[in-house]
Amino acid sequence: MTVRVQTASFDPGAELNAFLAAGAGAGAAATFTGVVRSRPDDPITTLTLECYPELAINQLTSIVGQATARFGLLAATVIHRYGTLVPGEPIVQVMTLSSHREAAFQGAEFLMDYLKTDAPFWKQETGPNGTRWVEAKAGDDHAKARWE
Amino acid sequence: MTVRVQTASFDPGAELNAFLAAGAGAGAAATFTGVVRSRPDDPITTLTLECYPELAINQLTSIVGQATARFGLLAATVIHRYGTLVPGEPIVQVMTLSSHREAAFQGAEFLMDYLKTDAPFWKQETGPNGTRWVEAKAGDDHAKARWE
Amino acid sequence: MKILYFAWLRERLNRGEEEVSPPPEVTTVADLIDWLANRDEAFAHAVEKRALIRAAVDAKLVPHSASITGARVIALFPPMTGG
Amino acid sequence: MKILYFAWLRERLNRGEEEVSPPPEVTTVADLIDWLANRDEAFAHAVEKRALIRAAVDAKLVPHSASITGARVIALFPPMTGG
Repeated sequence: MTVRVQTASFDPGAELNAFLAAGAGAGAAATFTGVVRSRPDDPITTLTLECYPELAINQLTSIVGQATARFGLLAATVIHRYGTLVPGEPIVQVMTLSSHREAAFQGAEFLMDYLKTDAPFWKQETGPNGTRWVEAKAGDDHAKARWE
Repeated sequence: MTVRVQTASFDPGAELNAFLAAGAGAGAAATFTGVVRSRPDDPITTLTLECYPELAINQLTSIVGQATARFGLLAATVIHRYGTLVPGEPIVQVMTLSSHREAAFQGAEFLMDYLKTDAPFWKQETGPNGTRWVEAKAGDDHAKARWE
Repeated sequence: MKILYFAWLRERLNRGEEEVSPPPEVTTVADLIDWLANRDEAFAHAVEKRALIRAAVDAKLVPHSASITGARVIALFPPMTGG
Repeated sequence: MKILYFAWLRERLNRGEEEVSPPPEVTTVADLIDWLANRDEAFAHAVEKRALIRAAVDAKLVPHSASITGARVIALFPPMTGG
Protein backbone atom coordinates (compact mmCIF):
# COMPACT_ATOMS: atom_id res chain seq x y z
CA MET A 1 0.00 0.00 0.00
CA THR A 2 1.75 3.11 -1.27
CA VAL A 3 0.65 6.75 -1.30
CA ARG A 4 2.82 9.43 -2.88
CA VAL A 5 2.06 13.16 -3.13
CA GLN A 6 4.79 14.95 -5.03
CA THR A 7 5.70 17.93 -7.22
CA ALA A 8 8.13 15.83 -9.28
CA SER A 9 6.89 14.24 -12.49
CA PHE A 10 6.54 10.46 -12.70
CA ASP A 11 6.79 7.86 -15.46
CA PRO A 12 3.44 5.99 -15.79
CA GLY A 13 4.97 2.93 -17.47
CA ALA A 14 7.88 2.62 -15.06
CA GLU A 15 5.42 2.88 -12.14
CA LEU A 16 3.22 0.15 -13.64
CA ASN A 17 6.19 -2.17 -14.18
CA ALA A 18 7.45 -1.63 -10.62
CA PHE A 19 3.95 -2.29 -9.27
CA LEU A 20 3.60 -5.52 -11.30
CA ALA A 21 7.08 -6.71 -10.30
CA ALA A 22 6.27 -6.28 -6.60
CA GLY A 23 3.08 -8.33 -6.90
CA ALA A 24 4.38 -11.12 -9.12
CA GLY A 25 1.78 -13.69 -9.96
CA ALA A 26 -1.27 -11.95 -8.55
CA GLY A 27 -3.29 -12.18 -11.74
CA ALA A 28 -5.09 -8.89 -12.33
CA ALA A 29 -3.85 -5.29 -12.25
CA ALA A 30 -5.97 -2.23 -13.07
CA THR A 31 -4.35 1.14 -13.66
CA PHE A 32 -5.85 4.58 -14.10
CA THR A 33 -3.70 7.40 -15.43
CA GLY A 34 -5.02 10.96 -15.40
CA VAL A 35 -3.31 13.33 -17.80
CA VAL A 36 -3.59 17.13 -18.11
CA ARG A 37 -5.97 17.67 -20.97
CA SER A 38 -6.38 20.51 -23.39
CA ARG A 39 -9.24 20.56 -25.85
CA PRO A 40 -9.18 22.62 -29.06
CA ASP A 41 -12.46 24.27 -27.93
CA ASP A 42 -11.05 24.97 -24.44
CA PRO A 43 -7.25 25.14 -24.67
CA ILE A 44 -5.15 25.54 -21.57
CA THR A 45 -1.47 26.35 -21.30
CA THR A 46 -0.91 25.19 -17.73
CA LEU A 47 -2.75 23.45 -14.92
CA THR A 48 -1.67 24.32 -11.41
CA LEU A 49 -2.64 22.03 -8.54
CA GLU A 50 -2.58 23.47 -5.05
CA CYS A 51 -2.24 20.87 -2.28
CA TYR A 52 -2.35 20.50 1.48
CA PRO A 53 0.19 17.68 1.65
CA GLU A 54 -0.29 16.50 5.27
CA LEU A 55 -4.05 16.18 4.79
CA ALA A 56 -3.57 14.65 1.32
CA ILE A 57 -1.38 11.88 2.74
CA ASN A 58 -3.90 11.22 5.53
CA GLN A 59 -6.90 11.21 3.19
CA LEU A 60 -5.26 9.07 0.49
CA THR A 61 -3.96 6.59 3.07
CA SER A 62 -7.47 6.27 4.49
CA ILE A 63 -9.07 5.87 1.03
CA VAL A 64 -6.49 3.25 -0.02
CA GLY A 65 -7.10 1.38 3.24
CA GLN A 66 -10.86 1.38 2.63
CA ALA A 67 -10.44 0.16 -0.96
CA THR A 68 -8.02 -2.58 0.09
CA ALA A 69 -10.38 -3.91 2.75
CA ARG A 70 -13.55 -3.57 0.71
CA PHE A 71 -12.30 -5.22 -2.49
CA GLY A 72 -9.71 -7.57 -0.97
CA LEU A 73 -6.89 -5.95 -2.91
CA LEU A 74 -3.42 -7.49 -2.70
CA ALA A 75 -1.77 -4.13 -3.34
CA ALA A 76 -2.75 -0.57 -4.21
CA THR A 77 -0.74 2.51 -5.10
CA VAL A 78 -1.78 6.15 -5.53
CA ILE A 79 0.58 8.75 -6.97
CA HIS A 80 -0.69 12.35 -7.17
CA ARG A 81 1.24 15.37 -8.38
CA TYR A 82 0.81 19.00 -7.48
CA GLY A 83 2.41 22.21 -8.71
CA THR A 84 2.29 23.53 -12.29
CA LEU A 85 1.82 21.02 -15.14
CA VAL A 86 1.38 21.33 -18.90
CA PRO A 87 -1.05 19.41 -21.18
CA GLY A 88 -0.02 15.79 -21.70
CA GLU A 89 1.67 15.45 -18.32
CA PRO A 90 0.35 12.75 -15.97
CA ILE A 91 -1.32 14.15 -12.83
CA VAL A 92 -2.44 11.02 -11.07
CA GLN A 93 -2.04 7.25 -11.30
CA VAL A 94 -3.81 4.61 -9.25
CA MET A 95 -2.92 0.91 -9.51
CA THR A 96 -4.68 -2.03 -7.90
CA LEU A 97 -3.76 -5.69 -7.75
CA SER A 98 -6.09 -8.61 -7.12
CA SER A 99 -6.56 -12.21 -8.13
CA HIS A 100 -9.79 -11.17 -9.89
CA ARG A 101 -10.27 -8.53 -12.54
CA GLU A 102 -13.59 -7.27 -11.10
CA ALA A 103 -11.96 -6.44 -7.74
CA ALA A 104 -9.00 -4.76 -9.44
CA PHE A 105 -11.30 -2.59 -11.60
CA GLN A 106 -13.69 -1.76 -8.78
CA GLY A 107 -10.84 -0.88 -6.42
CA ALA A 108 -9.33 1.49 -8.98
CA GLU A 109 -12.69 3.15 -9.71
CA PHE A 110 -13.43 3.53 -6.00
CA LEU A 111 -10.03 5.14 -5.44
CA MET A 112 -10.56 7.61 -8.29
CA ASP A 113 -14.10 8.49 -7.21
CA TYR A 114 -13.05 9.20 -3.62
CA LEU A 115 -9.86 10.95 -4.60
CA LYS A 116 -11.78 13.44 -6.79
CA THR A 117 -13.87 14.73 -3.89
CA ASP A 118 -11.94 13.84 -0.74
CA ALA A 119 -8.28 14.58 -1.45
CA PRO A 120 -7.14 18.18 -0.82
CA PHE A 121 -6.04 19.27 -4.27
CA TRP A 122 -7.42 22.33 -6.07
CA LYS A 123 -7.01 22.78 -9.80
CA GLN A 124 -6.43 26.12 -11.46
CA GLU A 125 -6.35 26.36 -15.26
CA THR A 126 -4.47 29.02 -17.20
CA GLY A 127 -5.35 29.59 -20.84
CA PRO A 128 -5.75 32.38 -23.40
CA ASN A 129 -8.62 33.87 -21.38
CA GLY A 130 -6.74 34.00 -18.09
CA THR A 131 -6.67 31.90 -14.96
CA ARG A 132 -9.64 30.25 -13.26
CA TRP A 133 -10.25 27.77 -10.44
CA VAL A 134 -11.83 24.53 -11.63
CA GLU A 135 -15.21 24.10 -9.95
CA ALA A 136 -16.10 20.91 -8.12
CA LYS A 137 -18.52 18.82 -10.21
CA ALA A 138 -21.81 17.51 -8.87
CA GLY A 139 -21.10 14.41 -11.02
CA ASP A 140 -18.08 13.67 -8.86
CA ASP A 141 -20.24 13.63 -5.73
CA HIS A 142 -22.68 11.29 -7.48
CA ALA A 143 -19.83 9.02 -8.59
CA LYS A 144 -18.68 8.75 -4.99
CA ALA A 145 -22.22 8.25 -3.66
CA ARG A 146 -22.66 4.98 -5.60
CA TRP A 147 -20.21 3.30 -3.20
CA GLU A 148 -22.21 4.30 -0.08
CA MET B 1 -7.45 1.26 -32.48
CA THR B 2 -4.85 -1.48 -32.19
CA VAL B 3 -5.20 -5.26 -31.82
CA ARG B 4 -2.16 -7.48 -31.42
CA VAL B 5 -2.11 -11.27 -31.00
CA GLN B 6 1.42 -12.50 -30.51
CA THR B 7 3.65 -15.21 -29.06
CA ALA B 8 6.35 -12.66 -28.15
CA SER B 9 6.35 -11.19 -24.66
CA PHE B 10 5.50 -7.51 -24.17
CA ASP B 11 6.49 -4.81 -21.70
CA PRO B 12 3.35 -3.51 -19.91
CA GLY B 13 4.91 -0.18 -18.91
CA ALA B 14 6.42 0.52 -22.32
CA GLU B 15 3.03 -0.25 -23.92
CA LEU B 16 1.27 2.13 -21.52
CA ASN B 17 3.75 4.92 -22.22
CA ALA B 18 3.43 4.46 -25.99
CA PHE B 19 -0.36 4.49 -25.68
CA LEU B 20 -0.34 7.68 -23.58
CA ALA B 21 2.13 9.39 -25.92
CA ALA B 22 -0.12 8.70 -28.94
CA GLY B 23 -3.15 10.21 -27.21
CA ALA B 24 -1.49 13.27 -25.70
CA GLY B 25 -3.85 15.41 -23.70
CA ALA B 26 -6.89 13.14 -23.74
CA GLY B 27 -7.36 13.15 -19.98
CA ALA B 28 -8.17 9.62 -18.81
CA ALA B 29 -6.51 6.26 -19.54
CA ALA B 30 -7.55 2.93 -18.01
CA THR B 31 -5.30 -0.11 -18.30
CA PHE B 32 -5.88 -3.72 -17.38
CA THR B 33 -2.93 -6.09 -17.20
CA GLY B 34 -3.52 -9.81 -16.81
CA VAL B 35 -0.59 -11.79 -15.45
CA VAL B 36 -0.07 -15.57 -15.20
CA ARG B 37 -0.89 -16.39 -11.62
CA SER B 38 0.26 -19.18 -9.37
CA ARG B 39 -1.22 -19.60 -5.92
CA PRO B 40 0.53 -21.52 -3.13
CA ASP B 41 -2.58 -23.73 -2.80
CA ASP B 42 -2.72 -24.32 -6.57
CA PRO B 43 0.79 -23.85 -8.00
CA ILE B 44 1.39 -24.00 -11.73
CA THR B 45 4.68 -24.20 -13.57
CA THR B 46 3.47 -23.09 -17.00
CA LEU B 47 0.35 -21.78 -18.66
CA THR B 48 -0.04 -22.57 -22.34
CA LEU B 49 -2.50 -20.59 -24.43
CA GLU B 50 -3.70 -22.13 -27.66
CA CYS B 51 -5.01 -19.63 -30.20
CA TYR B 52 -6.78 -19.41 -33.54
CA PRO B 53 -5.06 -16.20 -34.69
CA GLU B 54 -7.24 -15.25 -37.70
CA LEU B 55 -10.42 -15.54 -35.65
CA ALA B 56 -8.77 -13.82 -32.66
CA ILE B 57 -7.89 -10.77 -34.77
CA ASN B 58 -11.43 -10.66 -36.19
CA GLN B 59 -13.09 -11.04 -32.80
CA LEU B 60 -10.84 -8.58 -30.98
CA THR B 61 -11.20 -6.01 -33.77
CA SER B 62 -14.97 -6.34 -33.55
CA ILE B 63 -14.98 -6.07 -29.72
CA VAL B 64 -12.68 -3.03 -29.77
CA GLY B 65 -14.92 -1.41 -32.39
CA GLN B 66 -17.99 -2.00 -30.23
CA ALA B 67 -16.29 -0.60 -27.12
CA THR B 68 -15.04 2.45 -29.01
CA ALA B 69 -18.51 3.28 -30.34
CA ARG B 70 -20.39 2.51 -27.15
CA PHE B 71 -18.18 4.45 -24.74
CA GLY B 72 -16.92 7.12 -27.14
CA LEU B 73 -13.31 6.07 -26.66
CA LEU B 74 -10.58 8.15 -28.28
CA ALA B 75 -8.27 5.14 -28.51
CA ALA B 76 -8.18 1.50 -27.46
CA THR B 77 -5.51 -1.18 -27.62
CA VAL B 78 -5.66 -4.91 -26.93
CA ILE B 79 -2.51 -7.03 -26.72
CA HIS B 80 -2.96 -10.78 -26.14
CA ARG B 81 -0.22 -13.39 -26.00
CA TYR B 82 -0.39 -17.07 -26.75
CA GLY B 83 2.10 -19.93 -26.44
CA THR B 84 3.72 -21.11 -23.22
CA LEU B 85 4.10 -18.62 -20.35
CA VAL B 86 5.37 -18.85 -16.77
CA PRO B 87 3.88 -17.29 -13.61
CA GLY B 88 4.42 -13.54 -13.42
CA GLU B 89 4.40 -13.03 -17.19
CA PRO B 90 1.79 -10.67 -18.67
CA ILE B 91 -0.80 -12.44 -20.84
CA VAL B 92 -3.07 -9.60 -21.82
CA GLN B 93 -3.24 -5.83 -21.66
CA VAL B 94 -6.12 -3.59 -22.65
CA MET B 95 -5.85 0.19 -22.64
CA THR B 96 -8.57 2.75 -23.24
CA LEU B 97 -8.41 6.51 -23.62
CA SER B 98 -11.24 8.98 -23.10
CA SER B 99 -11.81 12.49 -21.85
CA HIS B 100 -13.75 11.01 -18.93
CA ARG B 101 -12.64 8.43 -16.41
CA GLU B 102 -15.99 6.59 -16.34
CA ALA B 103 -15.84 5.90 -20.09
CA ALA B 104 -12.21 4.80 -19.89
CA PHE B 105 -12.96 2.36 -17.04
CA GLN B 106 -16.15 1.04 -18.59
CA GLY B 107 -14.49 0.55 -21.97
CA ALA B 108 -11.66 -1.45 -20.40
CA GLU B 109 -14.06 -3.61 -18.36
CA PHE B 110 -16.24 -4.24 -21.41
CA LEU B 111 -13.19 -5.28 -23.43
CA MET B 112 -12.03 -7.69 -20.73
CA ASP B 113 -15.49 -9.18 -20.22
CA TYR B 114 -15.98 -9.84 -23.94
CA LEU B 115 -12.45 -11.01 -24.48
CA LYS B 116 -12.80 -13.70 -21.77
CA THR B 117 -15.68 -15.43 -23.54
CA ASP B 118 -15.45 -14.34 -27.19
CA ALA B 119 -11.77 -14.44 -28.14
CA PRO B 120 -10.44 -17.82 -29.33
CA PHE B 121 -7.80 -18.59 -26.73
CA TRP B 122 -7.77 -21.76 -24.63
CA LYS B 123 -5.73 -22.01 -21.44
CA GLN B 124 -3.96 -25.16 -20.33
CA GLU B 125 -2.23 -25.23 -16.95
CA THR B 126 0.71 -27.47 -16.08
CA GLY B 127 1.55 -28.06 -12.43
CA PRO B 128 2.74 -30.78 -10.05
CA ASN B 129 -0.43 -32.79 -10.71
CA GLY B 130 -0.11 -32.72 -14.48
CA THR B 131 -1.74 -30.76 -17.26
CA ARG B 132 -5.36 -29.67 -17.48
CA TRP B 133 -7.52 -27.45 -19.66
CA VAL B 134 -8.96 -24.48 -17.79
CA GLU B 135 -12.76 -24.66 -17.85
CA ALA B 136 -14.85 -21.72 -18.99
CA LYS B 137 -16.43 -19.99 -15.99
CA ALA B 138 -20.15 -19.28 -15.74
CA GLY B 139 -19.12 -16.05 -13.99
CA ASP B 140 -17.47 -14.89 -17.20
CA ASP B 141 -20.75 -15.32 -19.10
CA HIS B 142 -22.54 -13.36 -16.38
CA ALA B 143 -19.92 -10.60 -16.51
CA LYS B 144 -20.48 -10.28 -20.25
CA ALA B 145 -24.28 -10.43 -19.91
CA ARG B 146 -24.38 -7.21 -17.87
CA TRP B 147 -23.51 -5.23 -21.03
CA GLU B 148 -26.44 -6.64 -23.03
CA MET C 1 -13.39 -27.94 -47.08
CA LYS C 2 -10.90 -27.77 -44.25
CA ILE C 3 -11.91 -28.37 -40.64
CA LEU C 4 -9.81 -27.02 -37.75
CA TYR C 5 -10.00 -28.33 -34.19
CA PHE C 6 -8.69 -26.59 -31.08
CA ALA C 7 -7.91 -27.30 -27.42
CA TRP C 8 -9.42 -30.46 -25.88
CA LEU C 9 -11.42 -31.19 -29.02
CA ARG C 10 -8.16 -31.32 -31.00
CA GLU C 11 -6.61 -33.56 -28.33
CA ARG C 12 -9.53 -35.98 -28.18
CA LEU C 13 -9.62 -36.30 -31.96
CA ASN C 14 -5.84 -36.52 -32.11
CA ARG C 15 -5.74 -34.13 -35.07
CA GLY C 16 -5.68 -30.34 -35.52
CA GLU C 17 -7.21 -30.32 -38.98
CA GLU C 18 -8.62 -32.45 -41.75
CA GLU C 19 -10.03 -32.13 -45.24
CA VAL C 20 -13.62 -33.31 -45.70
CA SER C 21 -16.15 -33.32 -48.54
CA PRO C 22 -19.62 -33.44 -47.03
CA PRO C 23 -22.56 -34.16 -49.36
CA PRO C 24 -24.72 -31.24 -50.55
CA GLU C 25 -27.49 -31.87 -47.99
CA VAL C 26 -25.02 -30.84 -45.23
CA THR C 27 -25.77 -27.11 -45.27
CA THR C 28 -25.25 -25.86 -41.70
CA VAL C 29 -22.69 -26.19 -38.92
CA ALA C 30 -25.16 -28.42 -37.05
CA ASP C 31 -25.52 -30.65 -40.14
CA LEU C 32 -21.74 -30.85 -40.44
CA ILE C 33 -21.31 -31.89 -36.79
CA ASP C 34 -23.98 -34.60 -37.23
CA TRP C 35 -22.37 -35.81 -40.45
CA LEU C 36 -18.88 -35.96 -38.88
CA ALA C 37 -20.29 -37.76 -35.81
CA ASN C 38 -21.90 -40.38 -38.03
CA ARG C 39 -18.59 -41.16 -39.72
CA ASP C 40 -16.45 -41.31 -36.59
CA GLU C 41 -17.23 -42.71 -33.13
CA ALA C 42 -14.44 -40.74 -31.40
CA PHE C 43 -15.86 -37.56 -32.90
CA ALA C 44 -19.41 -38.48 -31.84
CA HIS C 45 -18.19 -39.00 -28.28
CA ALA C 46 -16.18 -35.76 -28.18
CA VAL C 47 -19.12 -33.60 -29.33
CA GLU C 48 -21.73 -35.42 -27.25
CA LYS C 49 -22.49 -32.19 -25.35
CA ARG C 50 -23.26 -30.02 -28.35
CA ALA C 51 -23.64 -26.92 -26.16
CA LEU C 52 -19.89 -27.12 -25.47
CA ILE C 53 -18.96 -26.89 -29.15
CA ARG C 54 -18.37 -23.46 -30.68
CA ALA C 55 -17.90 -22.86 -34.41
CA ALA C 56 -16.35 -20.39 -36.82
CA VAL C 57 -16.88 -20.30 -40.58
CA ASP C 58 -14.05 -18.66 -42.53
CA ALA C 59 -12.74 -17.05 -39.32
CA LYS C 60 -16.13 -15.62 -38.28
CA LEU C 61 -17.75 -16.88 -35.05
CA VAL C 62 -21.20 -18.32 -35.89
CA PRO C 63 -24.08 -20.23 -34.26
CA HIS C 64 -24.68 -23.89 -35.15
CA SER C 65 -27.54 -22.79 -37.40
CA ALA C 66 -25.15 -20.89 -39.70
CA SER C 67 -24.73 -21.92 -43.31
CA ILE C 68 -21.51 -23.59 -44.43
CA THR C 69 -22.31 -23.37 -48.13
CA GLY C 70 -19.24 -22.16 -50.00
CA ALA C 71 -17.13 -22.11 -46.83
CA ARG C 72 -13.42 -22.87 -47.12
CA VAL C 73 -12.48 -23.31 -43.43
CA ILE C 74 -14.72 -24.43 -40.58
CA ALA C 75 -13.33 -24.37 -37.05
CA LEU C 76 -14.81 -26.35 -34.15
CA PHE C 77 -13.66 -25.75 -30.56
CA PRO C 78 -14.68 -25.70 -26.88
CA PRO C 79 -15.75 -22.54 -24.98
CA MET C 80 -12.99 -19.94 -25.06
CA THR C 81 -10.93 -19.13 -21.99
CA GLY C 82 -8.83 -16.11 -22.95
CA GLY C 83 -7.95 -13.00 -21.03
CA MET D 1 -3.85 28.32 16.88
CA LYS D 2 -2.81 28.46 13.23
CA ILE D 3 -5.35 28.74 10.42
CA LEU D 4 -4.50 27.67 6.86
CA TYR D 5 -6.42 28.78 3.77
CA PHE D 6 -6.28 27.17 0.33
CA ALA D 7 -7.28 27.85 -3.27
CA TRP D 8 -9.80 30.66 -3.91
CA LEU D 9 -10.37 31.16 -0.17
CA ARG D 10 -6.64 31.90 0.22
CA GLU D 11 -6.77 34.26 -2.77
CA ARG D 12 -9.83 36.16 -1.56
CA LEU D 13 -8.34 36.61 1.91
CA ASN D 14 -4.96 37.45 0.42
CA ARG D 15 -3.19 35.22 2.97
CA GLY D 16 -2.32 31.53 3.22
CA GLU D 17 -2.24 31.36 7.00
CA GLU D 18 -2.64 33.35 10.18
CA GLU D 19 -2.36 32.92 13.93
CA VAL D 20 -5.53 33.52 15.92
CA SER D 21 -6.56 33.23 19.56
CA PRO D 22 -10.32 32.69 19.68
CA PRO D 23 -12.07 33.04 23.08
CA PRO D 24 -13.00 29.83 24.98
CA GLU D 25 -16.67 29.89 23.86
CA VAL D 26 -15.47 29.20 20.28
CA THR D 27 -15.49 25.38 20.48
CA THR D 28 -16.35 24.09 16.98
CA VAL D 29 -15.31 24.75 13.39
CA ALA D 30 -18.68 26.46 12.84
CA ASP D 31 -18.04 28.74 15.85
CA LEU D 32 -14.58 29.56 14.53
CA ILE D 33 -15.94 30.51 11.08
CA ASP D 34 -18.56 32.76 12.72
CA TRP D 35 -15.96 34.34 14.98
CA LEU D 36 -13.56 35.01 12.08
CA ALA D 37 -16.42 36.42 9.99
CA ASN D 38 -17.34 38.84 12.77
CA ARG D 39 -13.81 40.25 12.89
CA ASP D 40 -13.26 40.61 9.16
CA GLU D 41 -15.67 41.71 6.44
CA ALA D 42 -13.59 40.15 3.61
CA PHE D 43 -13.69 36.83 5.44
CA ALA D 44 -17.45 37.14 6.05
CA HIS D 45 -17.97 37.71 2.35
CA ALA D 46 -15.68 34.84 1.27
CA VAL D 47 -17.44 32.28 3.49
CA GLU D 48 -20.97 33.56 2.79
CA LYS D 49 -21.93 30.18 1.27
CA ARG D 50 -20.97 28.03 4.23
CA ALA D 51 -21.71 24.83 2.32
CA LEU D 52 -18.72 25.60 0.08
CA ILE D 53 -16.29 25.68 3.00
CA ARG D 54 -14.54 22.48 4.00
CA ALA D 55 -12.44 22.11 7.15
CA ALA D 56 -9.62 20.03 8.58
CA VAL D 57 -8.47 19.96 12.19
CA ASP D 58 -4.84 18.90 12.67
CA ALA D 59 -4.79 17.40 9.14
CA LYS D 60 -8.02 15.39 9.59
CA LEU D 61 -11.05 16.25 7.44
CA VAL D 62 -13.99 17.13 9.73
CA PRO D 63 -17.55 18.49 9.55
CA HIS D 64 -18.31 22.04 10.74
CA SER D 65 -19.71 20.57 13.96
CA ALA D 66 -16.30 19.15 14.95
CA SER D 67 -14.55 20.38 18.08
CA ILE D 68 -11.48 22.61 17.77
CA THR D 69 -10.57 22.38 21.46
CA GLY D 70 -6.84 21.77 21.79
CA ALA D 71 -6.31 21.94 18.01
CA ARG D 72 -3.03 23.31 16.70
CA VAL D 73 -3.84 23.77 13.00
CA ILE D 74 -7.23 24.38 11.41
CA ALA D 75 -7.50 24.44 7.61
CA LEU D 76 -10.38 26.03 5.71
CA PHE D 77 -10.80 25.51 1.97
CA PRO D 78 -13.26 25.15 -0.92
CA PRO D 79 -14.50 21.79 -2.31
CA MET D 80 -11.58 19.68 -3.50
CA THR D 81 -10.94 19.11 -7.21
CA GLY D 82 -8.17 16.54 -7.34
CA GLY D 83 -7.70 13.52 -9.54
